Amino acid sequence: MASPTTTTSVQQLEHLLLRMWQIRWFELRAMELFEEKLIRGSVHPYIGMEAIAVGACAALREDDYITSTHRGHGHCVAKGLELKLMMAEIIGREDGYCRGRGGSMHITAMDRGMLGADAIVAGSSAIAVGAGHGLRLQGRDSVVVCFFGDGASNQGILHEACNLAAVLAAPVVYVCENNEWAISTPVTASTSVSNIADRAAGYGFPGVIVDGNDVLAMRDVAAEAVARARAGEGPTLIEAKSYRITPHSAATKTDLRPPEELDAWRARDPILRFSRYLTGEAGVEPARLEEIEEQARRDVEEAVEFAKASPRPEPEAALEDVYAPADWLTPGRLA
Amino acid sequence: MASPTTTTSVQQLEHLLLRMWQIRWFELRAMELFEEKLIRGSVHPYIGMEAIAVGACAALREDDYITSTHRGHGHCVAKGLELKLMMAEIIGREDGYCRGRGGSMHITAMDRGMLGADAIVAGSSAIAVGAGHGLRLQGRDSVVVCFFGDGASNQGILHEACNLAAVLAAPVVYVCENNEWAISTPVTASTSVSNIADRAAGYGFPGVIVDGNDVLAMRDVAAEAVARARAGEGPTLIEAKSYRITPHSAATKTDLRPPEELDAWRARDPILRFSRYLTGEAGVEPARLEEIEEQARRDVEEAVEFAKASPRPEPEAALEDVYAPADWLTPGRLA
Amino acid sequence: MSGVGSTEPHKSAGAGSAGAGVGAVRELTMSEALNEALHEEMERDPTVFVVGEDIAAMGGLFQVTSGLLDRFGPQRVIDAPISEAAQAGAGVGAALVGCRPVVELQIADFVSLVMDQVVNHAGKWRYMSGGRVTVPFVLRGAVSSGIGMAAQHSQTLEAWFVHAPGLVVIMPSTPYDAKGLLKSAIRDDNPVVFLEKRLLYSRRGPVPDTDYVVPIGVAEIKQEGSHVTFVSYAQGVHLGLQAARQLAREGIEVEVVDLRTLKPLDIQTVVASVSKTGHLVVATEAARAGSMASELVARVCDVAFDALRAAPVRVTAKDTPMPYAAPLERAVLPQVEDVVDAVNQVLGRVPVGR
Amino acid sequence: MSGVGSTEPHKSAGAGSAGAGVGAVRELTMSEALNEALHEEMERDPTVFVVGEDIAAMGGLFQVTSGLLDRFGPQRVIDAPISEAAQAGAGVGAALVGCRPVVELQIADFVSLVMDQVVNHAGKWRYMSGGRVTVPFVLRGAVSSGIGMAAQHSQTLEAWFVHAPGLVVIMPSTPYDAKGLLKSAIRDDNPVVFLEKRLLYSRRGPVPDTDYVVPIGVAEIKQEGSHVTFVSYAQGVHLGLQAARQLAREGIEVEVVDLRTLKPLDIQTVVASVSKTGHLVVATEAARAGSMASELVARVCDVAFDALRAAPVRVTAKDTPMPYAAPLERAVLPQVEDVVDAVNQVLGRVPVGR
Ligand SMILES: Cc1ncc(C[n+]2csc(CCOP(=O)(O)OP(=O)(O)O)c2C)c(N)n1
Ligand SMILES: Cc1ncc(C[n+]2csc(CCOP(=O)(O)OP(=O)(O)O)c2C)c(N)n1
Ligand SMILES: [Mg+2]
Ligand SMILES: [Mg+2]
Repeated sequence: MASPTTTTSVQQLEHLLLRMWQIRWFELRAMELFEEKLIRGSVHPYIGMEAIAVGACAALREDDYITSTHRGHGHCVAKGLELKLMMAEIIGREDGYCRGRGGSMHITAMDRGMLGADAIVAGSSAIAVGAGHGLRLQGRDSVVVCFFGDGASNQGILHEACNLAAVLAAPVVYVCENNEWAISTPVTASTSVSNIADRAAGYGFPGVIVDGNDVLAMRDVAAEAVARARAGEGPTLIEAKSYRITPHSAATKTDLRPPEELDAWRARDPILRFSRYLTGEAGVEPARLEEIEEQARRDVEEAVEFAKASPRPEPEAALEDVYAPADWLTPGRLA
Repeated sequence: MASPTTTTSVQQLEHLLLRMWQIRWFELRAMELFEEKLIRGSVHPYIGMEAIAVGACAALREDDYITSTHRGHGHCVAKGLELKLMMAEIIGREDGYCRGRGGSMHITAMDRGMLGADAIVAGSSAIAVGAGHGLRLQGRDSVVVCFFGDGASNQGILHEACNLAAVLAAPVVYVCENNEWAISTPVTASTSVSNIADRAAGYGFPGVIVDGNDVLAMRDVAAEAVARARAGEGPTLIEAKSYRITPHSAATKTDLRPPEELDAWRARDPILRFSRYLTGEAGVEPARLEEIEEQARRDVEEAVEFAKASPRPEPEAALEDVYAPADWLTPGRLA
Repeated sequence: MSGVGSTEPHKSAGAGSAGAGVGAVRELTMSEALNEALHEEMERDPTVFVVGEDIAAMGGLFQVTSGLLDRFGPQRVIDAPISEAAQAGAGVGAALVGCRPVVELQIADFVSLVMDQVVNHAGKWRYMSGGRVTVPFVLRGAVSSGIGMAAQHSQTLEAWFVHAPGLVVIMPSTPYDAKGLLKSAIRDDNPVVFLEKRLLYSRRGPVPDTDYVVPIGVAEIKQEGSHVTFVSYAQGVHLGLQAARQLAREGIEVEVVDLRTLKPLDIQTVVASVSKTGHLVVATEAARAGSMASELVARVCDVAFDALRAAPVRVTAKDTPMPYAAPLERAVLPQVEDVVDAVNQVLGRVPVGR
Repeated sequence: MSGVGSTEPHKSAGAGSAGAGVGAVRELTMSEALNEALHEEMERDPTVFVVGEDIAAMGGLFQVTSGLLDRFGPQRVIDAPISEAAQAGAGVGAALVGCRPVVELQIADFVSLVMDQVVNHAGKWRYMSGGRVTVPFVLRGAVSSGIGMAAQHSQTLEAWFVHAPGLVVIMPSTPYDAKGLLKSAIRDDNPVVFLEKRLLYSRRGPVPDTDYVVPIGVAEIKQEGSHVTFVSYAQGVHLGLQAARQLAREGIEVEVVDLRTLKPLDIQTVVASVSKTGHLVVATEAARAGSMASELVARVCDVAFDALRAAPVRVTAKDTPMPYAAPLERAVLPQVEDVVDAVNQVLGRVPVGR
């Protein structure tokens, strides 16, 4: 466990833990809701990877942005989205962030700097560049963090986006969540290089490897990359080595990963490790940790209650919001 | 000028020169034919880059393959395609390689191992991988060389193709023709790394820089890469540093390149350099060189005559060859 | 003809079988039928190979490639990196040198990533070469609407390929057709886009264990009827058959034409039916504007306008991205009731209050 | 109405101008008109920026972005690396945070590389967010058929976008419309695909120097007529106007409707015309199957089937990739004669021998 390089109050540390627990409980409840058929389609749990999003977002300001993936709940929680509105979204209710239109894979919350989750693998990598450039054009010094997976690293648009971000020196930080697998395909089989971070050299910007199960280490490398981006020095690629402890998705019943591998990573559980650090070096009372976990659990439970009480969308509303308001939408003007 | 590392007969050296002159004259005549409106659309001359294709193809067997680009005539000549059939194609006649259907940007000649020129920048980079893999599946040990430009190096599919080629250890050699410009855009503005060859490290295969105006050096690095590919050791990326002496295309009248830059590269003309080597170190008579140039000129002239005498396609034939023969094409069976 | 979701195998086999007679007929799911087709074709022809995401060890997200890795090894059953364009491009390259690649897109929406390789390359290479090369390439993908996968995993995009010269486009509705058509697609020397409706994967139907093929470009009348011609494909056929059952109770006989192949289009079968019934309803699960439904209306107008006794009616998805929540998704996708309404409308049985 | 290739500016301006009255009217080429639109909009709104290949120093392959770099600098006039998907994606991202990006595709065929970013992202982001975001994004591209650029540089692919929910699709036929529509497109809060026919870039027409806009979703009758309704857009409009002149000599009056916007479709104007003439010819330079021509036939059948006195006729490109040689390309693309034939056919003046 890395020690914080910046002075960090106990309160701040506890907040990181809270976020990690919120993600953990959110995902556990979401998997249950999927089994209960309250969630349709799929749910891709972030369990085991909580330190990446929480660490990275701890390095961000409120007016910074992120883009996210199919496995996006963790990013949302880490960026400070409201659990209630998230939960309502993923069970398809009107009070959800997207009024139930988007579901688990498409949560968007501009007011919290969440540009959107994207179910197209690597699909948001160029969106991040444009957002970064667009913010700068408007005189803002916000930074955009783009999360993507090891599997996504072989997608063409990521290459294009990295190169474009580099030549524009766009304020973007790429965070590759290398959890070793893309559904059933191990990163060693899909990816022609041992460390995805090494590809950064091909774009002329720094590539950094970090223990993705160490929330403080993650926060520190992110902070450096964010500072670089904000200063106009261009992108950084952070490769966070981690693992997903749960299956690819709640809908995917086959899991081909060796049980020993899973066990080994369970032992490196980022929440356990951080908890150990907190009760050890940081001197936090164990009881306090239990309180934090309990609070997270309550927060998630409240979110579930809120979501369940939220109304289902009316079928007629399906035709709304295809287009933004425009002259040519004047009723009666067009068939 | 590199000295040949493999023993090379004078005849072989002279053949390289002949090919280079054939390309040069072919392109000069093509530009004229464009002005005469015998060629439609566009023509992208390979002038100044002759050593790349001729060097690379000198390392190939007849049963090896290449894929090519919008700037493809040089690759075709180097791979041993017939000038007559090429010329007939680019002026749109029935005797052309593609019966006038393809034109300058789409010459294909499977019997000469030319898989096809591609007007989509970087478009053939994955085709090369599949061809290589497909040949191997059929028990053949042929190799596929994929030519592409500096501009193409930022295209997503190239990234995907390089990674796929690497994980399959496909028998592919990537030859990046870095002629410093993509139409009006300098490589320094479009590409986030100084040497495109450096990107090979991101795929775990060798990246080699070579003087693309030195035909023997080009042949040597290609030979090594081809041997590697043939041995099942996977792809290589060769970055050939060169320059195009003529404008982007016969149709592009604007040329924003600094005249001094052009002059400097004219002085490094690959044909002049190789000629100097031949009359110097290799001890070939100057008169012999003139003969070779003259022969190339005659070959091209004959190709022009042949092409002009070839019939124009009949309009009715436009509907042919959309599909390969199939049951369901039986006349009368379908509307 | 047989009922909802099944086709009389011997009839279809008779119409287009390349095999010798009919063997044992089992009830298979569509994914099992497709899997059998792949096993048989890979056995028959060593140049056939499959590439896609999670298709090897896992056997595909929907088990269509199950068992292939063990039988044919990793050179012919390739778990590809997530890079759909390169997979498609590699397919084109392999086809050019004489292989018969089958590329699987996990979800059909990802066609948006391969349009260049499929349309600008696979579909054109032959024509651009003056007929000197062939591109025997198959692209398969699962159309995943109807189960809450939301906007980026629920599109039905066959119309894009129908609009692209040089391609064959197939969308089967039954296990029998799926197997026979996939075998035809693999054997065909042209690039084929083969779209499979995910909700149909688990649907069972009779499939003989013989080496039959279903011919490309031949529609099948899945149910005869004299009052209205209903034309669709894939899931739409089942909507039609269900609607037909409901309407039959009211004495309305719907003829259900299953296109099976969208391009080339078997317009003769469609027109023969319209000439008989004088009324046309076409259906697709795709968004309405620019859909195959529109194309069908235009094609029928071309050759049988005078046979139409009323305006043809299109039953389609709404022109919206696919929403996630169930009531919304249901409202966007065409339902059996919509087909019933359309039939009533075209027959003038209800006010055309649209 | 005025003649071939020109529109009476004050009429259109009157119909949809946001500016104050009509200023001086110059004869500009379409590329000059588009260039003016970009200059004016970038001046008006500092969040507008342009990105594309060779658009800065070179001013674009067809000079549409000429002079912008000098005036607005490299942060707003970006010579992008050759990576169309990233350019489009960057456009979406910039739009999400409040900019109004205009992305130029050098050749419209490269839409095949950006379908995912445009269809799965630009067109859906708003809907997927429950209406909480807007994506004011413009994608421009040059349709390059007719000049021997062959199969990969000659497609007319608007139908793909018409089929994609959430997009606006525009194809202007005159310099006047081009300028006014591009300004509308930039100001609109929705993603717009704006396709420009390359052969029209050099065509001149009157353009006022005022800050006018042409409204999205409003077709224009470019020529009135009572016998046949001809509906098209972009180059097709000029084919129609030329055919109309020929036919006028034989006493046939063709009403030429220029859609200008393909989505949303101004079906009212089309139907009003068809109701008057009873005869419909639709034209597009796109390949026939799944084209906008098919969509138009289906839409008219929906609402005005009974007004049709004969089968509507589609004039389109052939369903082939575009060949290079001149006689072949001419045979594949629709010509004025084809429109004349179609009009004769729909009027029953020649045997329907197709
Ligand atoms: C373009 C695209 N291809 C394929 C998929 C199907 N898919 C969803 S998640 C996934 C694996 C992604 O792996 P990775 O990027 O490592 O992320 P992880 O799931 O491991 O977090 C795949 C193949 C998709 N959604 N988008
Ligand atoms: C996908 C795609 N984008 C853009 C173009 C237009 N275009 C043709 S050649 C060219 C420049 C290519 O540069 P480079 O790869 O360096 O090759 P060079 O022309 O220098 O040989 C461009 C942008 C194209 N044909 N295809
Ligand atoms: Mg992963
Ligand atoms: Mg170049």
